[in-house]
Amino acid sequence: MSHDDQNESGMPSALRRKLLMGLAAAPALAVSGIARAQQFPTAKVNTTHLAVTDTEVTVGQLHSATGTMAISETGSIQAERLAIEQINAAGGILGRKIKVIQEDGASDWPTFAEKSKKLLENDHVAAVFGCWTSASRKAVLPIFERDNGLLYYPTFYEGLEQSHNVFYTGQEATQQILWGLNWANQTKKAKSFFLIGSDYIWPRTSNKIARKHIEQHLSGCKVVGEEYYPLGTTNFNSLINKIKIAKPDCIYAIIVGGSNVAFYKQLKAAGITADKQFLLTISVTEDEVLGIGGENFAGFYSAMKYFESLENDNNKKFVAAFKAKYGPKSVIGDVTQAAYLGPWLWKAAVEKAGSFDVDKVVAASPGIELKSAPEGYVKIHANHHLWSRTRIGQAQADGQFKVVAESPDLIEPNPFPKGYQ
Amino acid sequence: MSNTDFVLAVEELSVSFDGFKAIDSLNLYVDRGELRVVIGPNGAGKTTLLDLICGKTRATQGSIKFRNEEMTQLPEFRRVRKGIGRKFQTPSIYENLSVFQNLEVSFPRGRGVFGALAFRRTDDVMDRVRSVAGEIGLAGQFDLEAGLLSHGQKQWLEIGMLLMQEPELLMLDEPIAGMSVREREITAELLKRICQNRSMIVIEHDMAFVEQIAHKVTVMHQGKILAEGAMEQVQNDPRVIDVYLGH
Amino acid sequence: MSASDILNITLMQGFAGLSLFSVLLLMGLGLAVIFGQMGVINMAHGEFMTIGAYTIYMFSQLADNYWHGFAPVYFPLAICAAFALAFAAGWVAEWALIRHLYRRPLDTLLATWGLSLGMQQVFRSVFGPKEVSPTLPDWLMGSWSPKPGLDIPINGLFVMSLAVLMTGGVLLALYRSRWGLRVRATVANRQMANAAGIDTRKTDRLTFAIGCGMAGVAGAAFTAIGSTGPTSGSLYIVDSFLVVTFGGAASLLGTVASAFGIAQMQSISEFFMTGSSARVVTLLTIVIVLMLRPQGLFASKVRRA
Amino acid sequence: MDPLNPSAGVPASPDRAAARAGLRPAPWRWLTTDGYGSLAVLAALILVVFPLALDVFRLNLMGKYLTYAFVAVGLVMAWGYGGVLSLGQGVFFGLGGYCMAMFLKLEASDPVSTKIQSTPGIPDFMDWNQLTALPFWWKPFHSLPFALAAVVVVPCALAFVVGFAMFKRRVGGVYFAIITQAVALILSVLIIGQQGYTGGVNGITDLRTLLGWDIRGDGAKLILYFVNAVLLLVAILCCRQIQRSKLGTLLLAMRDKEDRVRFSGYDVAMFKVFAFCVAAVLAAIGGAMFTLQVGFMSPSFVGIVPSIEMVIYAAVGGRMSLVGAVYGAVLVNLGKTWFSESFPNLWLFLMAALFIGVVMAFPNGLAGLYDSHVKPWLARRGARSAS
Repeated sequence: MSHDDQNESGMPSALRRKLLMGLAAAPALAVSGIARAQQFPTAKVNTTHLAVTDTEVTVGQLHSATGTMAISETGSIQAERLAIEQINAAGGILGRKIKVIQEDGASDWPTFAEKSKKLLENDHVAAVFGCWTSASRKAVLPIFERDNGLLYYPTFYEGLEQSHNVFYTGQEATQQILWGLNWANQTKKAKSFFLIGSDYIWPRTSNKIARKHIEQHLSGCKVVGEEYYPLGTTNFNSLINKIKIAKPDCIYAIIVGGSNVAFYKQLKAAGITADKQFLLTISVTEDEVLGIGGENFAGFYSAMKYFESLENDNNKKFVAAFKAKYGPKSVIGDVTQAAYLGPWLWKAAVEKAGSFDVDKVVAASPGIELKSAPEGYVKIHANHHLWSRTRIGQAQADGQFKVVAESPDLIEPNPFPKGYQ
Repeated sequence: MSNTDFVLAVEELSVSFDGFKAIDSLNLYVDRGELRVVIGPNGAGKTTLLDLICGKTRATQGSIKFRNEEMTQLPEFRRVRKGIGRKFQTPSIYENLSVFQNLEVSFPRGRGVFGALAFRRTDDVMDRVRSVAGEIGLAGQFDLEAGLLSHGQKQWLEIGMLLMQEPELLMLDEPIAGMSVREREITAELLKRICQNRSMIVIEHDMAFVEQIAHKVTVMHQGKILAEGAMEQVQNDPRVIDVYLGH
Repeated sequence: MSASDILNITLMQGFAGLSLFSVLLLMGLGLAVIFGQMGVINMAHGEFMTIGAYTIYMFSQLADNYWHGFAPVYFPLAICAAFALAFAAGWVAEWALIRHLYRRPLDTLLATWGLSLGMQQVFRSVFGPKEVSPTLPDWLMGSWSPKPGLDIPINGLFVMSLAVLMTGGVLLALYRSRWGLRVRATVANRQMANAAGIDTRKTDRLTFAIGCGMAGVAGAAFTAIGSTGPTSGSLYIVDSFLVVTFGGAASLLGTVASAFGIAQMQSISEFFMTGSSARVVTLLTIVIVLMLRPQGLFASKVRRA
Repeated sequence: MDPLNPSAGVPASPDRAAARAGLRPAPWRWLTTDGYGSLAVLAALILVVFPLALDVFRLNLMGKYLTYAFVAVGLVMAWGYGGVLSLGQGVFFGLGGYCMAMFLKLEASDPVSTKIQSTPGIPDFMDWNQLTALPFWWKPFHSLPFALAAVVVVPCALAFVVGFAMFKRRVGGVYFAIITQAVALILSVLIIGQQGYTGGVNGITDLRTLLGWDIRGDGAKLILYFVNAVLLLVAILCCRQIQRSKLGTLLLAMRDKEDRVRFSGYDVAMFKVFAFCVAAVLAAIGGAMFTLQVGFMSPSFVGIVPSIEMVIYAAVGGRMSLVGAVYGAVLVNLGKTWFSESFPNLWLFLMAALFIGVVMAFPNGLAGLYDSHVKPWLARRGARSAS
């Protein structure tokens, strides 16, 4: 392993210094790596013509580096890079270094489809870490299923999906929504809810689930409004007035992209601030706050499984490494962390399966635990989603979240929630 | 409205642009086979009159009867199909097409979209193109790109394009502007020949030329008709003299 | 719901309409000058707005990091800077690109579209792909509440007054200044203007640059109500064009009127149906009107030469 | 204007080439940008060379590019010849694609394979949006003939309505461009908003079979590629016939002296409408072929951005050259793919440079370069061999 690799690698600085001082450590690692490689001959670990050599395994990374979605997907790109470098620094997988082919989906679903084809049929990558929007995932899904590829998808999403070829490292809707609503109802005594969202599948499906839950499972609660605005809308004054009429206990917001910023700025300007109004969202992470501006979002609540401010050792290491690599100003949102899990979950599964073959990896995955996850502890469910906790964070003026509540135990993923469809 | 046997009967015609009356309740009658010349100082409304007749401009009020048929509501291309041809002041031909194509395109068949698709270069087309080309003295230059013709030839070509359509009424706006003396004579001859079996309205300033060709002269001034009649009679009309010399 | 509530809502909804009106007007003005007066389609209009937005960001960074007393007052300064920067960029663009393409409007359209792509990538390389948020002075982000239940957004008021100022400015400039005279002369008849000793090339460049500068101001103002990112400009471009064409490219008053019309249509329909359907209704109305009155609401009727 | 140097207007030289060609075939005629020779070269390229040179993946990619070529060819007719620039071709591409996709989706969502849904037998996205029955206007799309007819008729009808309303009122150029843009915007907002009926942002995905024939297999891809290629060549031939006809000459004439044409008794508006409709239909066919080869359709084609990108294909190829348009579409997309693979952060600059460069330096695109450089050389060769 070369010198720069170590500098590149986002290992906690203490550990890195140690390695830098005694380069002896590096060869040692490498040697053990080769040893393991011989222990797992390529012929055995790769029976399906994947891009696996005695020293290397190639994976793909497919996100939007350009276009409107780059705003959101950059964090995921960085986190996956970090994870892969750390894995390599620790000797790789089955003694093989991970080589990454990065493709740009350019915020354009057809391009995502094209690039995923390229990664699977041309480069024969062993796994792909990528996609962010549901639309891009829907576009690549048939390709992954046909070519029997392996996709690790980081974003919290609407659910209603479960594929042999995809692992969902973010939360599906019910995990993110239900517990949060219960909390709003019990702790915040919210009885009337106003649901708003950008006009596409994730917000609509999520609000559908929320509405069902509010009306059927929360006694005496009702939905006093449900509104959708086209993606990219920059004027919300009318909506805000509707909210003022409805006077809900809780605004439940699922707005994304540039609209997000406009909405919260105008909300504040209209006098709807955290001290007067309780607002719970599932679409604002530390990344979005960058754009909205901490002072404009302070006091509102976000329901996520991860916040940068989480107090645990895994997270401290992770945050330190991330900032060491991407600068002290960089922030880490829920999806970024979920993206970071991808490579590690894959590593664990491959090593359990003792093979890179997709079917074996998939078969080995259910039940795999990740005790080192920044968000704490996660476990892969048979339905390819993760058991995870849900937290409520209250936004601070500095753009960070203060965790005010946390689900007592892991929430089971339930992508096809009965009674919610 | 009077029922007339005139080819063209313009009655009480007016048009105003943002209040300014370019043509003011004007009456004009043109006989079959007549070659009428319209003269008058600049801004008298001569060109506007032609614009109104061919439909380039819409009349504010009044009627334009062509062969006893009201034209004011018809779009340009319909009026053309009825038999009104109009030549513009500056030679308006298809610079990028060959002389032949310029004439062929003007042949009055296949004028609808699908007609144009189905149009074939049949003998009658060729004959017509040849005869017209001969008429305007461009028989030798079929393949020449029209843009390369001399100014005079361009004028003739445009006249030729109109002849292809065999219009009942042919309107020419200053056909000899910028022509050499020789070219003017040829043009005069040409006009005399082609007005045999059709009526014509010609706008012209060059009095010598007007004298050569005009059957009847109409003098316009400030959107109205000032005088009308034979050349010498008009020339001696004090009001006309006043208009031309007075200022 | 009490009568006073209804009154408040009506007032605030009316205000919503007005503030959308001023937003659209700010978007449209710069374009109205460029497109309306010069007939040039500037597809990069949105990106010139983004220049303004990032200018605000840079100033706010200065304020945050170096000079804290600066924070409350930097905004007006930054807006002037935004105008200056966008103006400069516009000047360069005209010199490098536009001037070669007069008489070829459709090609200008393509070229400026290319320009906008390039500018987006520049923003991305300089400021990073993520959105940024300038820390705005507190006096701008609050709301003015004359009586309980009635909150008037101050940033709305700000945008509104800015819109009024700029419209007034443009009208004055066009109809009272040498530049305006030159512009109108050039629009009316280029050759004549040349003959009359007007340097039309310089006039064009100035006009284009001024239009871009105004876009910059608009973009700067929108940091108070919208997002700032490499692709923020694309959120505005279409609306800007609709405003200008709907109003009738030739007349500034048309732009004002159409901005008002569209804004009211939008905000009223938004109030009575969901946002998406409101959007569609508005757009459809615009297109249908444009089909019936292709030259826009305020087309000046002249003899077709 | 100096008669020796007619109209410095952009596409002059190809016009003249075409015009002269109409009468006197030059010795090198067979290889002009619109001669049969160049068409033969193109045919050889896409029917023989590509299939032999490219693996199935790349070939399928090429097939996708060739679907864009339909749009580009259409734009040559509407923009190059008709003189009307539409910034809404994505609308027609999308409509064509959606008509095809609706049929395929219905076939893909038979009750068996959708049994996990709360309402089996309807497309999955409808189920997610609590639709419990197929909307009436989806029902006819159970029939392939209807779907195919719709692919052509729906876009053509829309183009006719828009075109007729505009051109009859003498709206052209910029205004037309902007209005077509607005139409594109409306349609994409509609599609995204009405996701219960359209699939929303995701579009209509996961299309599998055409009358039971799996369109995802390599064999199918190969066949579809050839179908697409042949259709494209046929389309080009048809357009060439239109250009050669009197209508083509008239379109050229209109771009030069519209009034003259009008006062020769032609209804100019209808000719423009026709050109626009042709462009629309071609775009729609491209869209349908796209759906078949890529396996899904999404609103991201309908919007403004893709529509403008489609214009650049024609511009690069040469707005007057049908064959050139194909090369334009293919090259731009190749460049896009290659650049975004090699330098993800540079390809926007490339696109920018392409737009600006083509407009400023090569207004007639590749075809223009060919006409101004290669052809004269061929001419000299031809002349020498003749003597």
